[in-house]
Amino acid sequence: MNLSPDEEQEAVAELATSIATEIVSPAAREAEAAGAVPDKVWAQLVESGLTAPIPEELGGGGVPDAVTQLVAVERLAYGDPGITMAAVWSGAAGGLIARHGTPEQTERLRGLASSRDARAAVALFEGFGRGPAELATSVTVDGDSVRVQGRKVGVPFAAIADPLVVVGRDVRDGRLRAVVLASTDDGVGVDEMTRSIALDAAAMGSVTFDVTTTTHALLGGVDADGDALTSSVQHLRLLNAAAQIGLAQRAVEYAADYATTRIAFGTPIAGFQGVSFPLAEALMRLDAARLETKDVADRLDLGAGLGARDVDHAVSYASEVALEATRDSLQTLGGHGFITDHPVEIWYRSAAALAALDFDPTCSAFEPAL
Amino acid sequence: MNLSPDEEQEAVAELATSIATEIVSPAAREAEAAGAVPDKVWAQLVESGLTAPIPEELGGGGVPDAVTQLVAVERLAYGDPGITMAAVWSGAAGGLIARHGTPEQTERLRGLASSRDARAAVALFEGFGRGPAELATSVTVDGDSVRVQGRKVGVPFAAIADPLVVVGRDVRDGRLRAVVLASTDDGVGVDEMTRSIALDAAAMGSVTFDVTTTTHALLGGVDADGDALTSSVQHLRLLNAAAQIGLAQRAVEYAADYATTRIAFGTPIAGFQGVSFPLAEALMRLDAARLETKDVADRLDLGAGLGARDVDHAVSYASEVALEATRDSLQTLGGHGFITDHPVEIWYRSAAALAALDFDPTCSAFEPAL
Amino acid sequence: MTYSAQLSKPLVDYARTLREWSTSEARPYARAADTDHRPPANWADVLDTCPVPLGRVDLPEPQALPDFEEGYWVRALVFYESLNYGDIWVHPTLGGGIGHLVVESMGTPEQLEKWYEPVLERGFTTGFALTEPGFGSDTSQVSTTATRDGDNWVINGTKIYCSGGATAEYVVVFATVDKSLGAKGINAFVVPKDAPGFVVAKENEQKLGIRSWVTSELVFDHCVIPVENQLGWTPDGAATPRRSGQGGALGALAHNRPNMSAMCIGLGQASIDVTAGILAGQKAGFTPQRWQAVESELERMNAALERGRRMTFRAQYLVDQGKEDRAVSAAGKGYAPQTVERVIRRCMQLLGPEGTSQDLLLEKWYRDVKIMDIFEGSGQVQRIVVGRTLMGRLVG
Amino acid sequence: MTYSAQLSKPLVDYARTLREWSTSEARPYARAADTDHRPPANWADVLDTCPVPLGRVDLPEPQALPDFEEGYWVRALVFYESLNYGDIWVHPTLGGGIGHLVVESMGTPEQLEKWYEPVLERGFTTGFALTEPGFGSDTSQVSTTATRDGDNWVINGTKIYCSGGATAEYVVVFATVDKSLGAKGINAFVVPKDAPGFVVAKENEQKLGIRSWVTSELVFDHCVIPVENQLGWTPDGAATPRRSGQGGALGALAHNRPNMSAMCIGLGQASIDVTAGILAGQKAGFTPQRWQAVESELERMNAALERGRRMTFRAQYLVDQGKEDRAVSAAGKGYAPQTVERVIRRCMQLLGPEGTSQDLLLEKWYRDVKIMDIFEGSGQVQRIVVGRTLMGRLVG
Repeated sequence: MNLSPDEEQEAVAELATSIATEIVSPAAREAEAAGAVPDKVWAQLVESGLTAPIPEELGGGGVPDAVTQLVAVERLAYGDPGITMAAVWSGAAGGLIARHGTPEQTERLRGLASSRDARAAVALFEGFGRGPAELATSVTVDGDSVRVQGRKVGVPFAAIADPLVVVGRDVRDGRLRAVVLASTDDGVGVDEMTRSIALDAAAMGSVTFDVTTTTHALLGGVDADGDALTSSVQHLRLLNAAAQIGLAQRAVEYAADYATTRIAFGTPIAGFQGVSFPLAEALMRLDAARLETKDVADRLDLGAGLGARDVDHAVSYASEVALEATRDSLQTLGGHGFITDHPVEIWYRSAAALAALDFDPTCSAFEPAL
Repeated sequence: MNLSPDEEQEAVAELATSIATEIVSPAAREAEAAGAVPDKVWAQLVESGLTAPIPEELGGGGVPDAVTQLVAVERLAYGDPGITMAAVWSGAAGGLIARHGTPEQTERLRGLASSRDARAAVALFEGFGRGPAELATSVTVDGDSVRVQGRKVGVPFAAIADPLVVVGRDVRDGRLRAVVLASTDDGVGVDEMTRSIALDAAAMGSVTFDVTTTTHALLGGVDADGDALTSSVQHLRLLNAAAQIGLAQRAVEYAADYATTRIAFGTPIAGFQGVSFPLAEALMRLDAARLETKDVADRLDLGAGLGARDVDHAVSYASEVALEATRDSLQTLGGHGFITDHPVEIWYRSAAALAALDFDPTCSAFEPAL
Repeated sequence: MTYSAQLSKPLVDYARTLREWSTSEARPYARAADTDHRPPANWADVLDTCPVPLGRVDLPEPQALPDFEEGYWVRALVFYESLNYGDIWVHPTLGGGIGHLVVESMGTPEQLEKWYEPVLERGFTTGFALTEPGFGSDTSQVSTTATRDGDNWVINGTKIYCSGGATAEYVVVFATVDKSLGAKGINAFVVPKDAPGFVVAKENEQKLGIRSWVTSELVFDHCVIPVENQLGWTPDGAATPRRSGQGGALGALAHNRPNMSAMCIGLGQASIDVTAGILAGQKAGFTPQRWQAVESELERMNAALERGRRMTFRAQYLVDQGKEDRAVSAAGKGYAPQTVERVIRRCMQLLGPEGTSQDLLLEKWYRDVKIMDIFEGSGQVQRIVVGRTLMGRLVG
Repeated sequence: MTYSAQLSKPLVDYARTLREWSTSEARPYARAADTDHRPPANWADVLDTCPVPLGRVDLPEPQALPDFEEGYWVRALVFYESLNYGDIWVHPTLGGGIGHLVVESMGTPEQLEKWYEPVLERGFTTGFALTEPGFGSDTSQVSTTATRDGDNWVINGTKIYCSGGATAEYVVVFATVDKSLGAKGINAFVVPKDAPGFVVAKENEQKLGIRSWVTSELVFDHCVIPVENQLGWTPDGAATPRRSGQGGALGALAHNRPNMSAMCIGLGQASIDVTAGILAGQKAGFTPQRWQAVESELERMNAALERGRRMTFRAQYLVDQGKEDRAVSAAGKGYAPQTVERVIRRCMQLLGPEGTSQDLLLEKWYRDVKIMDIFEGSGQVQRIVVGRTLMGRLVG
């Protein structure tokens, strides 16, 4: 048992926090308005090496361990979840290729890792609560030919991603497969893009696939290890949970700060337990969620016989926590939380967007407020 | 729309409250220790006519409307749920017979309605979340012969009930059936009686039936109206909800009273929102639960096309509310709530017993505290 | 008549007609109203298509809402829920505002004649200016000042969340005549839109939701009004005010809490119905386990909404019976908005990322409904009101 | 070594052995312990059957718990969870109590030699008397008095919830020497069981749960003890106390919060496992929909329990690292007991009325666990501790 951060984690946390505070957070409104991360911010994120786990020999910033990646994403999302996840999701495609790709595939990363214009994506989610084991997107390998059929939702940079790594299941043996495509490939149908409640900097959309390609596009080739890929994909899901934790932590701190200065009925409102207790509870729950994601990520990294449901529950809990924490933070500001002079409303919306992206109705339940 | 209590309801509420306060509540500990309602208290409840909806012409106190019955049970349970439900459950058997019985069957009520020794029961619940439509207890009518097979749980006065009205389904047409038996009949197997977490005055137990009798035992005869019986049985379930509301209301009032006098950190603890808000929430939820049970009961009475699920949800919500309200009330007293010097622990236990009696796992969900 | 929570058939029919109209005719403009931060330009034409009276004030003849046996306030709930089931943009186009309700609550007979009755006759929007940047729930902190200068009052200060602030004929402004008096120094003043020093700092504030509802930031910069514009006063001095300053403000809002809950419930029901409709077509995509969970969720959400509806009806039923109970309406307000927030959120989750996209209205309603959890008192305020029925003034 | 929340194999093995033993050997006595309000008479024989050391103090040679690489406090968590998985009755038979921890925290070297070290050597129970009928969490309200009379202190007052009060060799009693000093006037005194005026008013209080744990009501009726029994004092006057009166009490308890959580988690896990076992045999009785709901429930309960376990481990890990963080242990205490309460309740519901009967232990554990939500600070206290990390002393 070692629950202390190691040197790398501390260094990453410090770097990510400073980027989050100084670069990411100030650009949040601009990125949302533009529906894109400002070029300069994107460049700084790419340079930091925090958003794409690509080895140095392929031109990346190195591959930290699973827990360290969570720390980086949490701290960056503390700055702004929209900008952060745009970069993280783009970087995730590179990370998958770096880890599982054939030499030919990883070679392509050299350009990608340092490019400031490239936008990559993993097409993973399908809605319906489907985890990796249940994906309906099919990959049919027949000789040299590969056919990918399915529909993905919440695909970042849906219209422009290249590479676009599509995750599905091999129709013959059920193993998890990833296929390296591009949004502009024949057979990739991108729904008309609309804005969302939040995270517009990632330009997410729904994509329908009916693509025929060759086995060269199979990530890791014909004999790729489906279990290793599953572990990587599960890890990607935990990054969303880390973002929920980061944005919620920020919201709670913001609200707590407000509560210590705002006077009502003769005293700072932090003096009312009706105000302070929900924030304290949010903090307690964030603690629980953070420990859960780290523990599950660590065990994924170890290949420890981990039930897929552990990931489902960790993701679900982080979302539940963030939804309520951002809500209670907004309420702390009362009417002031509802106007865009304060950023709490961004975090409130972002939590909802992330919570709908990866959702399993059996992991949590609707509860009335009372 | 008329949400105001009518004269009868007001009179019943007043009478029930006074009996609850003066007679029922003071006997609570004694009844629990003895595992039986003290004779004198039982006699007073029977005389009040509040616990058995039996017409005056059959020797009862009259049959109030469905909502008024809820009011009576709620107010009595405000005194003590254990004593109240022992009497109500016993009275319910008489009520069913009065409403649905053949002349021959209702004739038997004359003695029952005024007897101070008789203990009757309805064997209804089976666990597994089964509502009336799904009961597995079977009633097979074959010529003059009737066979009842099944297993019932939470049967009041399991070892001594006479009459013991067993509710099941006709194997031929699926209609709801009730059969008038006695605990001592051949083929009625009563599990060894053990105490429970609460409500021991009702001497509940599990009973297995494999009884062969005649059509004379069929409540209302061979041609009894299954839908009318369903409505009555659903109403019985709402009485349990009313008891939850009554006991929880009492607990909240008790805790609120304590909170206004108990000093901590220089002020009555009611001055802390961490104390007052949970009690206020309990009160709000009790309001909601009370309106729900009344509305559903009224619509049952009207035979309004009511979904069975409305009853399931009303019962479930009342239990959820009572469980949390009694818990928060106990917590208000802190360590003092944990010792039997205060009665809150009785209500806390009683809520748990009632909540397990009629439970459907699809109507509510486990939620961690945080 | 025995206990019954059932509405009469005429009211049920009215509700259905209104709901169907708001769904088919008003809802199609909802997205644009949000994006443009205003109702559609052709709003009057849209309203013209409604087959039942909406209580419009923009017509030559003010349009009364039909009467029902349930009474005025219960009817109002049905109206608000059904209207907002389509979308929230219609609401402010029906005019009114709440400034004149304060006049009605606090004014002298002369003031009612001047500022209240014309609203009933002609129908125009009246503004309300209470909240300031420095406070929210604690209205005793009003820092806008009114200083006597001969026959005038001179008002200075900034107000936010002024509903109809930029479009109203007049705004009722709460200001203190003597800060040392605390809440007792607060008075209400009628400030016409053309008063000197009346500045619309922001015509429509940038908000998370209800973007088509105009709420303004107003600045009063040595704004001069006649002394008789102080509600409850005559040129000769104090009349007997019907209610005091803070009380007047809260009194005018008191009956509105359940209305706010009814709007929420309209949005919640719309969200469930839209979601259930889409999901029904997607059943095959779910595993049987998940489909069971989805069905249970929808059922539980409907049951929860119905609970909020009952609480809200009870509150206004009591008002109609002349037995208003603040704790009852507070309970409903404490229950409904936050529950609806969770309902809409859960609906979006059930639908996946497409549920949070602007292709659907759920994300908008989720943003809209948030303010209803704050307006007319947050959950904390409601808990205080309810808690006091048990524990008196200790609860605060 | 990188981040890991995994326990070492030796500790996992120890936990499994202990859990299996407590289930097979201790649990069968649980019902009787509850009914009789005391551990089984043959408790020492039962303890003899345990294949791993329990840290018993009743043996001629005190029995140490094995050491593990995880450290003292993490080991303690594993120990408490595994032991209480069987039932809670074993715990007090292992002796100790907490009075001597206060001595250790506040005593002079002479006092440690007299009252602390013998406990380590011989093992006997020490009592703790802080709570009074008039207060709970607010320990500054101690009204028991200590009045100086020459070389003695004379103690007067009533204490409740004295763990081991009736059986301890001595009880550490908190009393005020000067009510006007508030919390600062409170001191701790070692009162031997044979001191004159030491009255056991109730040997074992009548409680909702933990009935086999002796908690006594003690009355001090002009109870006379030597002046040197005041912790932190010598016959010549004040020594430098290691901690002050209230602080001493709380200090002695501080590390115990996570232990309390671990006990809860043991009971919660036992409840889930018992329930899952019974339900597995009853699957056919459920509709497929309900069975899905049951499975989801069990899964969610396990996930919730695991969350509480992680929080608790983190708190004691930090203690073992010398980086104790009160807020971290408060978070775990705020999460685990109330969650476990809901877990056990839900398990009883899933089982139906047979789940609340005394045929099973769930109803007992439900009663037992309630106190763990109160002991060492209720949820409110934990929220204050955690809230202060964000908002400082404003939170109270």
